[in-house]
Amino acid sequence: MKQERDQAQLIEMFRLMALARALDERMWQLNRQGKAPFVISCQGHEAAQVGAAMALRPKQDWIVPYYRDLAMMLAIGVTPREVMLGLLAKADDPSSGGRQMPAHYSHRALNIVSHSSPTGTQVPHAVGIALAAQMRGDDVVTWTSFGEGTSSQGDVHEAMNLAGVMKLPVIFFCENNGYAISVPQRKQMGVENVSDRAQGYGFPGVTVDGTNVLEVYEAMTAAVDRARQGHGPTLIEAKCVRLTAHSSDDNDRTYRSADDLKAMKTRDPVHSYEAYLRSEEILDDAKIAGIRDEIKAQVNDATTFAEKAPLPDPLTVSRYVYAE
Amino acid sequence: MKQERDQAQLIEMFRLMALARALDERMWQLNRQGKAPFVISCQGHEAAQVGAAMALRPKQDWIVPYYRDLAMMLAIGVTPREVMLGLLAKADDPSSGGRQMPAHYSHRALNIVSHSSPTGTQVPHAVGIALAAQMRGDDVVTWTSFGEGTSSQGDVHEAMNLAGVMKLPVIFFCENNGYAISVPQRKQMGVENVSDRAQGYGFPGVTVDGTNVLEVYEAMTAAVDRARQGHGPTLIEAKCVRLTAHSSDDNDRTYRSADDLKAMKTRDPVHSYEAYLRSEEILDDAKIAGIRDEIKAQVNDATTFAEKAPLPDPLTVSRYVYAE
Amino acid sequence: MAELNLLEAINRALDESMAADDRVFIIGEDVGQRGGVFRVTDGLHAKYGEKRVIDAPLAESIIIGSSIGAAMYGMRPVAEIQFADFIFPAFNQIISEAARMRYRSNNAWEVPMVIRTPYGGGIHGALYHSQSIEAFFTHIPGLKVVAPSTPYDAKALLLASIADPDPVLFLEHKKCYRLIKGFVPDEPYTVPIGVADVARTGSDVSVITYGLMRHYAVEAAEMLAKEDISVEVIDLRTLRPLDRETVLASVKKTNKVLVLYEDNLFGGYGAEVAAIIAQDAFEYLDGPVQRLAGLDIPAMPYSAPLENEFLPTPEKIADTLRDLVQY
Amino acid sequence: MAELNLLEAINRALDESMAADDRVFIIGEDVGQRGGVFRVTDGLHAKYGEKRVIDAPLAESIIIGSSIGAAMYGMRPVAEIQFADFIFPAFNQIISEAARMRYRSNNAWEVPMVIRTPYGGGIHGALYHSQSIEAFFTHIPGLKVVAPSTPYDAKALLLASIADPDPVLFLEHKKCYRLIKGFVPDEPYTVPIGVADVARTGSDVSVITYGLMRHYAVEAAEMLAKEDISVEVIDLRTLRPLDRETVLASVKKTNKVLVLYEDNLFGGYGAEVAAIIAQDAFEYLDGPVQRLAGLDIPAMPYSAPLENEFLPTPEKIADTLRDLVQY
Ligand SMILES: Cc1ncc(C[n+]2csc(CCOP(=O)(O)OP(=O)(O)O)c2C)c(N)n1
Ligand SMILES: Cc1ncc(C[n+]2csc(CCOP(=O)(O)OP(=O)(O)O)c2C)c(N)n1
Ligand SMILES: [Mg+2]
Ligand SMILES: [Mg+2]
Repeated sequence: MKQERDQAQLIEMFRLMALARALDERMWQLNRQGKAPFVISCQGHEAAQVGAAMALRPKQDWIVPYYRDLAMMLAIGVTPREVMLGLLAKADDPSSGGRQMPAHYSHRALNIVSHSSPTGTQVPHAVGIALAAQMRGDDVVTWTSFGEGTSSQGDVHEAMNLAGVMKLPVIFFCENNGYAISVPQRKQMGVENVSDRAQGYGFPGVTVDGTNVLEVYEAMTAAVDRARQGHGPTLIEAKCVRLTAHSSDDNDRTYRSADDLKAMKTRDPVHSYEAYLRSEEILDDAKIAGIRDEIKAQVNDATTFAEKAPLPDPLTVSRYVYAE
Repeated sequence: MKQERDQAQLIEMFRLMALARALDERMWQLNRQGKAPFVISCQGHEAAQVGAAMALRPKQDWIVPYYRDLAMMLAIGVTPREVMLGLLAKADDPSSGGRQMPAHYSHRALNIVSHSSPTGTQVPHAVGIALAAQMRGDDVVTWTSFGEGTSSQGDVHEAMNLAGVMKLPVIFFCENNGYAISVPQRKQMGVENVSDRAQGYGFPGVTVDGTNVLEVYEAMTAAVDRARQGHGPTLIEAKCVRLTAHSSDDNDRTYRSADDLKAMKTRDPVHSYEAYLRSEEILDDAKIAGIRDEIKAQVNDATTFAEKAPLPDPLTVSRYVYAE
Repeated sequence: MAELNLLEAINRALDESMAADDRVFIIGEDVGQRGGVFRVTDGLHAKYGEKRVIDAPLAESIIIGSSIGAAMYGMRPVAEIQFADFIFPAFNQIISEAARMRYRSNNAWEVPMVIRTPYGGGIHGALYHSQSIEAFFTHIPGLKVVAPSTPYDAKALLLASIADPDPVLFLEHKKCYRLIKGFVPDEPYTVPIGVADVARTGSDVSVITYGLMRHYAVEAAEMLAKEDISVEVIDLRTLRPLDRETVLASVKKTNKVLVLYEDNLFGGYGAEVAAIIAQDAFEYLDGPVQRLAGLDIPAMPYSAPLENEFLPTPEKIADTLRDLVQY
Repeated sequence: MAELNLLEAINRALDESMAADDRVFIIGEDVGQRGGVFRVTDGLHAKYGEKRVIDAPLAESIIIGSSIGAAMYGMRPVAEIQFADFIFPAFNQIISEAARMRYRSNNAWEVPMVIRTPYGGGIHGALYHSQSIEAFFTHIPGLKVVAPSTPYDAKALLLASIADPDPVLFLEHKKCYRLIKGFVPDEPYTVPIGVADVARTGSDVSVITYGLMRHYAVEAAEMLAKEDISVEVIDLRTLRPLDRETVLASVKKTNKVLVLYEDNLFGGYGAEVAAIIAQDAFEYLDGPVQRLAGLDIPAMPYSAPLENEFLPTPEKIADTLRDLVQY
């Protein structure tokens, strides 16, 4: 990406966001059809993730994500087919061969690190990866993400503290959607901004509008530069919205009012970015229809492909406990 | 304490600091004589602890200490005899009946809570005590202490975060002596002041000279008032010096230069407070000699008493695993 | 007398405890307005308010650590860990602190608290929403561990756990939550901690088990009854303290025993039960102390064909028992 | 060939590994200039510098968590936990992350790291500097657990652990550190992970043990030799994977067995060993599968009269064996 905001780039960002949204919506369809027992969404986080991804170098930088990072995965190079293999827990799912729940992403070839369900455990891993890269003198930036709820975990504190001591090339990316399942932010922390924590570790913390892809991209670019120059970590807090229930196992009507839900929809990052690109005359109806058609085909293809793919062989259940 | 800095109070502070120092020095003697296998010191922390204690109400407020808090214990009402019973692991040791290592203080009647060896675990307990007091509407402030090294533990983060959310009447008191055993502060954190963390939790953080008993007392008084008025926690960081090795098992010559050790001695809080009281003409040679004589008698009495006291009965080893 | 499922019986016990004793409070993730992700605390937030049904930040160590402090102050916290798999961040607080407090203070302090948590597999929860955790905690002197398998036992044992002066880990099998129904008296009744239940009387072989496996064992026993094999099923209900007498009495009667659990086999809780039998009932044994348990893989996978491999099934149990009887 | 104590043998292995492979680094509390509180890493900071011998902040979860990340990147971290008692803040990282990484990623990722930690009692360490922790970790598929008791084994097994592609918990008995000395070859030699050692050959009864208890068992065996009782002592050396063959062969030969460990009896690692014997060697047993272990109290107290009660002693071991032989 030479020229920072060239049109192709701006359109590519839109495509990725729209693709993530479409794929995510398809997952819910499959869930309602009884084909996918579990779905957890990126809806409302697309701008934050795509904005972040655009500042990273796929296959060179390391990605230590969490379960909402579908748009990040696509932006780094995971294909819709691979995503769908994971959703349907098929043998060729690159994340885990169907062993983990959907959205527990991993992709070795893309330096996307396997994460688990216990929240926050990935953040220390990212710090260790950054430490290793620093030791080896490699030009690698490590990016790790987590929700604002997860920022309450001790692991996140310990990780940021060590990163601050050693000035590690790591970016802590907090996707703050205001809820940890049903628990609103005011019950999670005594502050407005998670980014306020950074100064307690000796590195910058910044809060950005996570529904604005360009704002996120800018903050990320600065953080990546900092890391690359050896100046250490940055904490970026992207204020997002969670447009769905926590997961397909949740019913957010029990704790969010209809008004709240409605208000949130006005902050839909895909809609607002589309509107922005139209107003800048970068996209118009025809171009958008073209992109959407292409996306639809991709999503259809991924779905069919994954549905046809084989399930894991039960005889493999005991493999890879240890190196073989 | 009606009149904040009346002379009697100022002298009492001195007496407590000097008593703690004398008792602590006696412990090392006993260690060298082979009578006390383990000693861990408060030397260099006396002003911080006594300044803090003076702002608390013994038996009403709750104390959740750590192993360096000998001076705090004495100020709250633990007797030198009780301390020595603990050092020599005698049956009547109020902390644990000789079950725990020395300096693992506990005194039920004084609301001094039992703590363990794993660092930082006490801090969540303090938060829970403050939560309970808040639920019950009791006029109770909870004070908990820990070293700056321990501030790196996840538990400390989680505790401060919850206290911030619920505006609990708790004071986090960090005794920063610049070392975690051999590890200097610069390898522990990327910041100068642990107190910088507080703003990330939504309550005030203040750093004071922990070798200045009056400065500590003042900060503590403000924090206690805040807590009592329902405004929530305060983090106080008292910059102390550690005048001894970490413990009798340590040899700090392996990691502190002779110059460092010498420089540190110039910040001895007992010496500087004595000098202050002399310069204010509150104490003179005669008065000091009187106090020191009294202290010496107390320390001798405590030593003899504890040496004569019985060891635990081996038959009790299996008692109190559960309620009996 | 009402027919309730396991989840409802637990909800009743919480409600009754809170109504009877204002020192009892609930703390956990999503326990408030949401009523818990399984809805075990449903209605309690509305009834008792957010000061007694506390939505905690997402941080297990402070959920347990603050409960310890509150218990020492005199409260009766009931902490919920949303899934047993997520108890490990609080491991240090539970074993180093809650379980050792009375002993280390020579009886000066106590920690009367309950930790409730859903555990166990078979609900497509994958590696991190299916685990059994009892082996870690039953090894800890100072802790009690309760694992009821029926609504009747669950209600009474939760009331007993909340009343207990020591910390109790209360394990709720999540597959049983809605699957297992039973009559629960309206009038007060008790099931003491530390007493096993003879879930089914038999004479040819004993099965020592608990949790979901109790139900699978009873199913297997019913199959085998048709083949004239008489199986005794012991549901331990409390895992620590273990009711050694009931276990040994059953083995001494049948002379053959299967220890059955769903956790990984190696080093699982059933190893202790088997070891006790092998030492204390040695003379009565007419066959090896047999064990059947979950696979020795890190945890239950998500994909159905893999998931189905993990757990003992009533069929596998029956097969094992058949072999054992013929030994 | 040099006579070294256990601590020196471990120091040698660390030094040789670091010299041979620049991916190996050490991280822990006070491991740097201080050389560790027991001085196990003595000299390495001076030799390899602070980038390869990292003094970490006082926070066990990040020591392990960052080592996991570094291992995934391709490094070979050797993390030190200062006392085994302080490993619990890192419990979640070890069991949920390190041990499950290969399985959950279907072999895409691996975590080749070693966690070294001093454990065990008898050194006036009280409740929190004396614990045995192997029961928790040997229950975890995906983890290997090694517990050598001699300098010879310690050096070779630490080298093997660092070379192993999976996470290894390496347990060092702190009472053995300076107490146990032995010849350690200068030339390369190996002791594979997963192979037990017949520490003493005998025919009347087998003792299955490890760590400090191996030495106590040998002492007891020597006492009993004078009474014409022939004791075989098996030192497991590796606790997971367990060398079942060696254990079962010994039991099948002597027909009597004592499982000996210093951790709390109930739910300890020896329970699994006993359970395996009771199932797989049942037909060969001429007596109960006997266990002798630490008391079931929260941990070893500090005061000498209490501390002395906790551990099995050579005398108690000999008494138990005498009874067993006469059974
Ligand atoms: C250690 C742990 N505790 C509890 C859970 C259950 N849980 C899963 S997601 C979640 C909320 C996460 O909230 P946040 O970090 O804000 O991320 P978001 O889902 O809002 O993006 C909880 C409580 C878990 N997965 N791990
Ligand atoms: C969880 C845990 N890890 C390690 C230790 C070993 N240890 C005891 S004290 C200490 C250093 C504490 O430093 P700090 O918190 O600064 O307190 P100070 O001793 O300086 O007052 C360490 C590492 C421990 N007790 N607990
Ligand atoms: Mg959130
Ligand atoms: Mg310090």
